[in-house]
Amino acid sequence: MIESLRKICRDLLQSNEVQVVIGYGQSGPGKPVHPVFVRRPEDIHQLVWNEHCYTNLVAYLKRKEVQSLGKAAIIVKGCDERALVVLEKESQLERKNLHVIGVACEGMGEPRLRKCQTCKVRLPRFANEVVGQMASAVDDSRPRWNELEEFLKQSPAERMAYWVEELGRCLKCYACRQVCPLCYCERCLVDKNRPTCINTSATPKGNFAWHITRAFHLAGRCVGCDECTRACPVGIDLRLLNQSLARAAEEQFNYRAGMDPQAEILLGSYSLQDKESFIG
Amino acid sequence: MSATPAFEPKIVAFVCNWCTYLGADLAGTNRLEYPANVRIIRLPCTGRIDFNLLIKAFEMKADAVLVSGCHPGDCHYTSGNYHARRRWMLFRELLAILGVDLDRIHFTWISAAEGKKWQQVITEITEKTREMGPYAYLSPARTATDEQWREEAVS
Amino acid sequence: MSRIGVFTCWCGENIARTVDVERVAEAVAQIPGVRCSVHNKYMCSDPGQTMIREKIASERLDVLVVASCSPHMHLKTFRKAAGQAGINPYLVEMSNIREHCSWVHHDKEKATEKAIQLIRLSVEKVRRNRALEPIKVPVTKRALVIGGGVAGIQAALDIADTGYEVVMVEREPSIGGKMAGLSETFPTLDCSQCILTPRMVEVGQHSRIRLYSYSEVESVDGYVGNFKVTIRQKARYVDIDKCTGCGECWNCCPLKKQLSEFDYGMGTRRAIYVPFPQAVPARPVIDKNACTKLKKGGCGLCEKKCLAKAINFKDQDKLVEELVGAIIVATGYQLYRVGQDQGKRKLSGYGEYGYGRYKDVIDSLQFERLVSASGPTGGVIKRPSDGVVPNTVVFISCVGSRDNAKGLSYCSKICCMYTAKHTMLYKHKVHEGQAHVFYMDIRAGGKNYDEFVRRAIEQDGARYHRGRVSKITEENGKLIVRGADTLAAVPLTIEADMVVLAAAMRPSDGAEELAQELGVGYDEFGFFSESHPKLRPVETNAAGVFICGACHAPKDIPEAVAQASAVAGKVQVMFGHDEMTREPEIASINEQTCAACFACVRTCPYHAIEKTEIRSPKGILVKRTARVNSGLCMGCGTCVSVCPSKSADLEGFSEQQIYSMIESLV
Amino acid sequence: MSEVISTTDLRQLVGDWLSQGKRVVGPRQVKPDLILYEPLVNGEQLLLDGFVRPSNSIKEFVFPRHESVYAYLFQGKELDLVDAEVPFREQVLLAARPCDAAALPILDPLFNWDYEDEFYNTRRRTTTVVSLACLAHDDACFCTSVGLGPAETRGSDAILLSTGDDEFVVQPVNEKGRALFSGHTRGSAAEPTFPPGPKKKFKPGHVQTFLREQFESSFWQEQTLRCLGCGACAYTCPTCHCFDIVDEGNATGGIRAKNWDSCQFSMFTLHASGHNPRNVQAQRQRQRLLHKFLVYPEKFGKILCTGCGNCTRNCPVSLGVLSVLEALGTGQSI
Repeated sequence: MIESLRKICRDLLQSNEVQVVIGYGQSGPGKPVHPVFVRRPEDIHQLVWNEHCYTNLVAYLKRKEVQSLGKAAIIVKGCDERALVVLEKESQLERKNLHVIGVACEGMGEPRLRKCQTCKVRLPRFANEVVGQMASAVDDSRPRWNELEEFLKQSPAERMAYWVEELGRCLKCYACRQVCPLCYCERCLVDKNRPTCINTSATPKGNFAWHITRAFHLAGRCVGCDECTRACPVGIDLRLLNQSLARAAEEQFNYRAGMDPQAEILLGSYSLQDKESFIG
Repeated sequence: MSATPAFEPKIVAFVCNWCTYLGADLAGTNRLEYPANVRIIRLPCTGRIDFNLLIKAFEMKADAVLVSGCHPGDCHYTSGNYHARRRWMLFRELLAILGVDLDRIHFTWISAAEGKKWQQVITEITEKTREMGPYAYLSPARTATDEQWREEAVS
Repeated sequence: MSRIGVFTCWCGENIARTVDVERVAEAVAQIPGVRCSVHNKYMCSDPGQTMIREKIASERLDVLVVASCSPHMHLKTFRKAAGQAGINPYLVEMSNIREHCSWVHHDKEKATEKAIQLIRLSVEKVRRNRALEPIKVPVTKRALVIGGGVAGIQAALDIADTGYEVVMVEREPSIGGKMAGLSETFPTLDCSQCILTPRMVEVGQHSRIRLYSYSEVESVDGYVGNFKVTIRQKARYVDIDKCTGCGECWNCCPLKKQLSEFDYGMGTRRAIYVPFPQAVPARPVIDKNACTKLKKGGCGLCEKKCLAKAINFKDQDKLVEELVGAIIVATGYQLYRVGQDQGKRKLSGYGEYGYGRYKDVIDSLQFERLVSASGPTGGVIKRPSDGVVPNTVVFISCVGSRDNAKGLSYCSKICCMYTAKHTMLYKHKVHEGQAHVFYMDIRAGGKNYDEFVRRAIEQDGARYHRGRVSKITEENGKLIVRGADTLAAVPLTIEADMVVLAAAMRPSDGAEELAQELGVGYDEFGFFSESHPKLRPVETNAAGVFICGACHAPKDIPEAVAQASAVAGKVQVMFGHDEMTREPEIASINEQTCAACFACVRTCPYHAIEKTEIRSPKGILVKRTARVNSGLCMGCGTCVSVCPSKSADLEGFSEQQIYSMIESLV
Repeated sequence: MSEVISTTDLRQLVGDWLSQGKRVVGPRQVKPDLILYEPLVNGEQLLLDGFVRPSNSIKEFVFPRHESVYAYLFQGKELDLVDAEVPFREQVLLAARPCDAAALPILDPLFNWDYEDEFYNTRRRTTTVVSLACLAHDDACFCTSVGLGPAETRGSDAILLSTGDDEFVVQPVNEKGRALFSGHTRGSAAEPTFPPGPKKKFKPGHVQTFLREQFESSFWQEQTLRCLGCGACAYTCPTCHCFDIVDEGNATGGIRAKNWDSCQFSMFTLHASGHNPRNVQAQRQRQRLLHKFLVYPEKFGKILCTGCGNCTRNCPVSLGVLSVLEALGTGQSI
């Protein structure tokens, strides 16, 4: 499989169809897998594919350093690809200027990551080509909201206590923002003063305001790649916040971000039938 | 200051200029009495009421927050309230998982003709909040690393 | 740091009764930046305003807060007063300590405390107000009317008679619309053409109306006061300037059997034709799908006969541009095509009525032509299949209307009335005939409307059956109409000679595309949306675009005409000024930080935000950004909420102002 | 002959310190897969083995991520400035890794060269650092390359060395350390296990030469392309110390606070004019190494890096100081 992936990428570089391949590399067996940018056909051996290819490489498309390299081919998993769908809807990329190589994915990590256990998009759907095949059928039946439902069994006060503890650790390093393929603002709201909407201090106020904002700015957009959670150096389970909004989007509006390229963006459209039982 | 006064809740109301603000005006014109705890922040439309404003209100020690605008179909700008409605629906989900007390954040539609409703809503919210007591947003405060959390010297 | 003046009003006893105004003024004087805090019995009175002017001068104030009544009451007053004293009007804010305080609280202590806090909010806000200048938009004093039916004609004539130029675009070869094809009109039974044709002629001859018939709006650019409209003049193959309308051409055309659109297929015309004798312009058009010359290159008889040399077989579509300041949409309606596909909308209900299958099942507009003295039968009611005068006619109302399952949920409003009219017209022409009407409800609200329906029933003997028709079949030259009379609770079968279906009114084909081009909202059926159902019934969300007639909703002639005149009034107000002044409290985008996600573009109710590109002097794309068109923005601020980076902001309710207010709530 | 303390006694001692009102900070299993230096509530929380090092560093206990330096209060039209209270609570940083402890003397001159930072100095004075010699290291560790090692005592007041037998040899480094354990140890013949450190991975001298000579090299762009510009490396680094000054408050007053900042953020060098002298990530990465290995040593005589490897472990894309420096040494791609 890796050979066919490399061949496709080599051909793309050789034909100058693309100037850079954004993929995964590894400095040796057992070493961490990390993003690589292959620009010469002879360097194509740097590409690897295994169950440690965690990074959602779509995050690089927003970086001007990467944009300046020329037209890119990007290797995506099914989950990563959903971010491409959202970005295209939000005018952040033109599909014709990007070559998408999908890779069939059996899941990442040993044991599998949480998102992989309930994944329904193991085969990329809109890629220019898809490498590999699924060894096992997609199991559609697994419930996706178990953790969330379990968490919501706690009382509001217990939940608040949990988050005060969790978000209390936040260092404001913004790794969650930087790795997110959909956080592409040129100037993040947290970096805006006059007025200061979000306190920059790593205090409870500042941290709550930041994480509420981060999560809510992804409402109806987050594709559940969980990169924010993976990147957090102090182990904050941001996945829970993202999931609560994703579930609401799905249950209230029958909307899943990045699944249907035709669907109208959730926030920014409305329906006269939207529920309002909470409004007095 | 003399003896500790009884708890008076601080209620912040974000209202649209064309329906609820005028509804509150009408309550005044009709001399409909209600508790003096509410502070109105007038915005053109519910569409302008961003969730960050609500967070800031809680940070500024609001005990309850009210968001109110035109009924569906009545928006002065035709669709601001529809956008807002969808936003709030999702925002409440996020607040719920964070354990923010949803009894502290209220959403209503109050038209320019509903001075009576304004009176009722404010009275109810004030009474309810008074019963619940002061809102300690983001509490219990973390104690383990107390020193990191030396909060604002001002209270 | 601003020099803030705070002026607290007693409003006689209205405020002072429950708010200790003097204490308020003292407390407010302590707020940083407040240079002057005074009070007056009546701030809005002459002495009050004089006090404001004097203090502005003596204390060198640069921003003001007036604490008195609702800003809806007096903000304009105080802004004007400040303006006269040399302060930008937008540097004035109000604190509502009357409606929101003194009038609704009785506890003087609490009311006074609250008043102080309310003023503090305004002080914090006004500190961050910015001087604004009203936005001036130049106005092109020409109006475009799209659609030449009765509504468009009325609007065009009203505007043109005021002295402004009008451009009218009509899709068909002649103006006149649906009304031109009607026989008589309810509730007076006066002749439709007698009313309308003189108005059509007026349009055709008006020095200030430029008529583009057989033309369509191709595209619209610009914004209120400054639209650039591209009009497609469809190839007519007749030069209407040379043509004298003598009729030689259509009299000589050998292709006689073309179905007439104007008669809804009930009559015929030639391949070169005027749709009806009173057409405006009274100039023919060649049907390129029928004409032998255009199809195969033969014939050409009309060209030879034309002494004016007006026939031009090489004619092509032409695009012309017109600059206008206002656009009036009067594109009208069409009937629900019973049992057939409705174009984009997948509705094909009522196939069981056999419309299109049985020649004698016709719709109401076809019936109008059958009754019309100028119609294909010369006003004699002859059924289409064999030309026999029908003795029994069944009229079915609500065909497609008020039916969620097969048709459209709304009421088409006029069918009850015209069905009653049809029964009367029929009875007046076929004295022995019997009209039956199947109906759901009779809706006859309107001046003399109910009386009219009663007349149909009582004087002209129409039999009304409350119930639906389930099926129509044809047996031995009769139409067997099976239905029910739900009042009598019996099934009902009528052997009819002809059936007339009161099909629902739908927006004209292409209405949605036009709405999108204009940036106007439309409902799920394709009817154009008004800006406000009560207060702005003929305006739309796109500033400078107005609507009248049945493109907005089903309506009858008087209503359409009234609306058209209302539109004309709105346009006259707009054209009464050389420039339009718009409130400057509108949105703006920080183009440096805009990430071009265009959430604002998607949510703006007024389509006032556009996508733009910033390019270097050499033309290299620097970045893409959203940009507010100040001619269109109404200042709702929805864009600010949806902008994740808050690159959008709203003057008058800016992020800085609002946050300062919240932060002063402690 | 050495002085030893058993694990049990050490945990007991933690309890004693806590009951004396001291704050005790040590490695703690915060949640599965997450070990941090955190204030301990009891001695049992102290995590002593089975891991390489916590994900954060001890710097935040002498240089917190957020610290108010003074408050301002509006009193009518007047403005009152209120000095922030200088923290004086005694604390013990227990079982700190030598690479964490060694960062403190590196930071001391920074907080004292032109202005004596009272907050930092007071915390330093009231803090006793007890380090624990490393028994394990991983691919990210490189203390030996910057002149340190697994049993380094620089910055420690005392060091604990495992005997592999549930007890630790206590080696005081100074009087403060000796006082802390006085009376709590017993004599023993047990010999501490001296673990081997990681093998040397680069030579600081080579790095400095490269930094001097290759400022404009395409190397930076090549090697740091994958950096996404977060602050995970800087915020978990024992030596990174940049901070920002912000005002936070409301209409009645507020505080002026010191908050951590990172040179990896694009906002870090953004001018008010809109110009950004470090406009691309490669320049920011270069800056980070330049500061750590050239500028800081030139100014204060010490490399601003203790080889802890946190930057590599915490980087979402596995790009740390080490990977860049290794590439610099070998000329190979990373």
